[in-house]
Amino acid sequence: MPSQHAQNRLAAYSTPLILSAVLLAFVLLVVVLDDKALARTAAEALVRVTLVVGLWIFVGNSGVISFGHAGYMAIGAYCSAWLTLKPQSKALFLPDLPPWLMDAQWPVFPAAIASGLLAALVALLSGAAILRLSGIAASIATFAFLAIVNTVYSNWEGVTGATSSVVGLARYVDHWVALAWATAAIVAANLYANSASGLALRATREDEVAARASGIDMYRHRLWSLVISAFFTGISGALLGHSIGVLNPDSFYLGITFISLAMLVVGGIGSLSGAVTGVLLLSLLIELLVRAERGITVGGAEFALPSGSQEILIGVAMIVVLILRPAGLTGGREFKLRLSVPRIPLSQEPTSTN
Amino acid sequence: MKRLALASAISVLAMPALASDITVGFAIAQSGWLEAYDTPAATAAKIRIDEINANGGLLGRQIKWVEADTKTDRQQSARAGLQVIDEGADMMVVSCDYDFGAPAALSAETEGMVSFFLCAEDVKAGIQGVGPHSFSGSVLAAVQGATMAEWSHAKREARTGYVLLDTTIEYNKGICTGFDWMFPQLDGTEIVGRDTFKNDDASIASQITRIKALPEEPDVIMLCSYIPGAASAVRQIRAAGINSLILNGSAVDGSYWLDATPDLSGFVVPVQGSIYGDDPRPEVETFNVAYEKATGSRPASSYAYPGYVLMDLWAKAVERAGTLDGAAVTAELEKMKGENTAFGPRSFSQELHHQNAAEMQIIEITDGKPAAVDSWTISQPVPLDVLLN
Amino acid sequence: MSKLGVFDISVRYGKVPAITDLTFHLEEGERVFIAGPNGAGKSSLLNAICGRVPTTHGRIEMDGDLLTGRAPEAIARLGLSMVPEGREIFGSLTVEENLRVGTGIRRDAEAVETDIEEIFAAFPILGERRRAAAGALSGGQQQMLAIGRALMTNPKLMMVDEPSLGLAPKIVDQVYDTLVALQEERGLTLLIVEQSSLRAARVGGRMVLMRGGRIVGEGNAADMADRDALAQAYFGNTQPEAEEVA
Amino acid sequence: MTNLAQLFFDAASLGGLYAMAALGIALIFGVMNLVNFAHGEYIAFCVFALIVPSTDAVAVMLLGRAPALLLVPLVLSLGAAIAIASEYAVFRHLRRADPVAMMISSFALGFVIRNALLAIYGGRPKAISLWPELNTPVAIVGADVPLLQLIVILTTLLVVAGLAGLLKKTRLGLEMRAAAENFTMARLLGVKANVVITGAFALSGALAAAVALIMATQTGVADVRMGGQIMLVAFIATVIGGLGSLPGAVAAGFLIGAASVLLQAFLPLDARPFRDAFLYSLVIVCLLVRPQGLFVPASAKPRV
Repeated sequence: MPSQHAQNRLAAYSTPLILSAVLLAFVLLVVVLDDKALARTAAEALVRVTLVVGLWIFVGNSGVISFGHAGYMAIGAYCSAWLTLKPQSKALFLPDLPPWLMDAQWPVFPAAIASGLLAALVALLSGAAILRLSGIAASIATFAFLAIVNTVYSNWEGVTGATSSVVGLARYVDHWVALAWATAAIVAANLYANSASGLALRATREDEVAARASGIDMYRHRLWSLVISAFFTGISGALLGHSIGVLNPDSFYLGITFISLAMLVVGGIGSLSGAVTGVLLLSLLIELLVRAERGITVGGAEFALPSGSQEILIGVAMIVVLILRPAGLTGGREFKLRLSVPRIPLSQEPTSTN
Repeated sequence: MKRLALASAISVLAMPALASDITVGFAIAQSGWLEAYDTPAATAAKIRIDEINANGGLLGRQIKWVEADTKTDRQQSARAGLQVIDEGADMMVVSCDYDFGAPAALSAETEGMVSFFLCAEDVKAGIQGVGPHSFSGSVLAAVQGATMAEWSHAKREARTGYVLLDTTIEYNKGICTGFDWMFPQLDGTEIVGRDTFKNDDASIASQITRIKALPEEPDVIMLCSYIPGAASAVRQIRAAGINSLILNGSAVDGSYWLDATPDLSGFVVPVQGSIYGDDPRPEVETFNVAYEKATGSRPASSYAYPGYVLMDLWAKAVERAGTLDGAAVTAELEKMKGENTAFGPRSFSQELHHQNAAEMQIIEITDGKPAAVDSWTISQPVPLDVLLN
Repeated sequence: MSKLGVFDISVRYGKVPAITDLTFHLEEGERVFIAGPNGAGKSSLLNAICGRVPTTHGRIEMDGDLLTGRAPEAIARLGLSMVPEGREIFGSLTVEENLRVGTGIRRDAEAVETDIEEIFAAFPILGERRRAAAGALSGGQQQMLAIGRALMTNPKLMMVDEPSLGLAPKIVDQVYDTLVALQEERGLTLLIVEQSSLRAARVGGRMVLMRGGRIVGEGNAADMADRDALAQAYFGNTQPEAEEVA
Repeated sequence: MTNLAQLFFDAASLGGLYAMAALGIALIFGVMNLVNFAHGEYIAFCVFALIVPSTDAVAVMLLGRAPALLLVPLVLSLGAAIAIASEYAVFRHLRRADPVAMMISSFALGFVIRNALLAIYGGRPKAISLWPELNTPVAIVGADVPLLQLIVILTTLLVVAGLAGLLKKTRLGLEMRAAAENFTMARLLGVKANVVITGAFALSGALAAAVALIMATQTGVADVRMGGQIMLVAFIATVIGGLGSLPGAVAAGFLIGAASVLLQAFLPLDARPFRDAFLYSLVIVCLLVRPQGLFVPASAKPRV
């Protein structure tokens, strides 16, 4: 007989199902419309879902704001480039790569996995130091990490090509590939959030002192969540690289840091559903505004927003959302199926999900 | 205002497109910081289109254009590329900067379509960074640096040089690469020191202190940077009382920033043509006047010119190939050796879709007044392995 | 009309109720102790009165002015002053600066100067260290400073939250002596949270006993202290029913 | 090797600039726990206010033409005005929101200001001829210092001293310091939240304007991105200095400026492009050694 406890668990696991279904519906819609630019928009939005969900695994569960995730993206993106580029072009543009890396020409899928793993490894090392801090000091340290990664990748001539872009990446990331990774990230995020470590970590988010008092090893759980988070962030970096086709350290700096955090916060930092909602709604709004700049016909009258107004309006929209809903659009709640099993009476005493 | 003026000046194009029209797709920045570079060059390209149409068109057909905004964003660039392809582009013009133009150019490459960077000066903006159908309308950054080295050695007895590199973008490194290749080859020269900075450094005081610590002020300082960082560096160099001749790349062309260092002297810029009305070639001034007619003001820098050049070259290649087919047009472009344009001869080859040598006008600023003082073509083209180092 | 009227108020922290439907009054010039176990809602009551935490229900009045819904600074300007639990002095400010923070609401500039000197006279140690950083004071000295600071706003009603917390008994005696003396001198109305009903009984005044966010008894401090002792004997050391939020 | 006096002047002028920006960030953080990422855009806004709004390449001076005696107070009040306006339009409605939501809104606000500037002035950096007569070198204690640099240092000292005086000697200053340490307690003592917050924003905006004037004089250019880098350094300085500590922010600002100049001066050429990587590694080390900040006030407790 399923207890309420089990039902709650089931309901919790329904979240990724709903989110993936929404994403799938989104992709199917794009496929039906058959518009190249739109399909690309969808692929980019889904890569961003992977990124923001990856970011959420750490930020959402630990409550520590990270400015450093664009660094993990850069690490993943360049790793995938090292592994998949043709040896000739590496010899030309990245002459200082070690021979085994120079000769490597991996298929894209294992390269993506390796990118995630490298980012996770760096997260383990950097996190081991940074996560001894908490609160805003930790956030600043993550920013310093990002600045270090950016400076190194912008100047390490023979290995990253420095400011000279790395070129020739296979542009294999279409909406289906991006959908697959986004779904994987969502499922992993949900599994982690409902694991013992995830639950413990969220307890520390609510009340650090009490959680410490009850013997939760916050440091270990934070580190663990950062490693998983960096894995998916690294993969999203690789995907971004293989979607643009050209890599430059500049792509993985402040711009993407802030836009991904903004999407997370606008959607609702407290829940996985919030992370996905934020990306989808803001991406949709950006696309609508871009199209409005290009000119749209409303009731026979052609009208277009002036160039550059999209950026201004999206900023205004973010501010308005945060003023009206400081906890984000979802307010930290998850989308769940209400599983009612009428034949079996619900147990009377209220139980919590932990 | 400017856009309105342009639209009316080229009103032919406002006519509804015929089915047999040729379509040029502009996937360029219409907003964001790159817009300042893309718009003038794109305007120049449209002026050339207008001229071609007025002369009976290309292959007997009129040329029209479609545009998509990259918003100075890499991902938006890829989308803009796809969009102009969807709208029927037969060739694609992409942003001035390699990084922001490449995602769109790659989409063109996938279709086997010819693409031109408006004014990218990195060797990657072409075969090496996009593919066999990609070209740039401009002159390689390394050529500019090499021109500065050879010219200053020949005409200003430059023997000691100091290299100040802004590591922020690849263009700057290209300039310094050219200088570093050419200068040491010349008689009696020595590079007495080098240093780096970043474009957004609030102050370069310690870099200047290092120059001042030299036993003797260098004859020339090769400043590889762009505006705003370059203007700021020049102001600080002069404020520190350093009077060496300052050499630059084309990126600092234009008198618009000169207020940053009033009464500046001893400052030299290599350009493809002079915007100041004193270019020895009358075609350049004719263009300047046409540009003013179209936009209401003269070009703010020489970066408008490559747009005109690329459209000119592409149209010639299409005319010779007799088709719009990417491969055929590319083959015709690659046959061009010293092809005449209003801004000097241009060449392409199967290895390089870029100018590795070019006639540059030397603009010198004296007492805050820029003037074309000379014209220089480097004695040997910059070799490919130097470009790709 | 009573000095302070609390009518049927409730306070919640999230879903946790801290005070439920509480009503009580304070007369002009009175000294009232609020006693009760941890988590009884004593501090929450003070915080609700001074506008630090919002009430979910009910209203609070002082001299006929409605306090509920007003900002803390507006309430302070009506003549209510607070010595909070843990003292909350401004550690990086000097002793004298601490005293001056609350004088912005006063119009009598000269009186401010004499008041400061009076406080230094009452607490000589503060006068000696008037230019020292307040953070360097001992706990007892900080308590004196917090009281002095509250007085500097020239209040009609002063609330003191757990003045004896963390202080040696001898110091506590001193603190209460000062409070009583000040009250007599200035005609203050005093509302004091004091966990020890014995202490309250010794100082004297009315006493309100709280438990679980409600008032469970009220009367002369001396009588109440006996009852409280009795109650504790019956119920043991009761568990906190709500988190007390400072 | 490099002259020590020269090095000192280099470090002091850059550090001074960082210190002023850090002070601007710390003031607002102190009173409302807001990390104001729009601060860099306040700086850019003030620089652009010097020139006539236009997308033309050649900039025409607007405010910049006014004599210094008029120009300086005008720009300072303009900085104060945009800061107060942003508080009124955005942050006032977010007082109850958590710091993360506030931080992201400040970023969104900065984004709006930056793109509005881009739309109005175009993407091309503009030249500004502000006080060109300062471009003369003077000799001081064996160092050949540009007059400009001296003025930067002097201005910084003046601004910091002026602000210290304001904070130390005025009623508003006292209330702001009290509020920075314990906002609620200050309110319980009758300190008006709106006055203090508005005051903090005004001062912060004026500091941004001061930084803007110095940068405009030093670099001679206006560019929308010019406040960004300095804002980030300032943000780091406020944390290293100890959140809520104004003297700490100033000290840390000078420290970062000095570290940056020393690294630039003494790193070998090949390592010099990596300067910022060294700098930020030092930042992490600082944080690990003193998570509460290098210059924390005696009574400080964790605030976030």
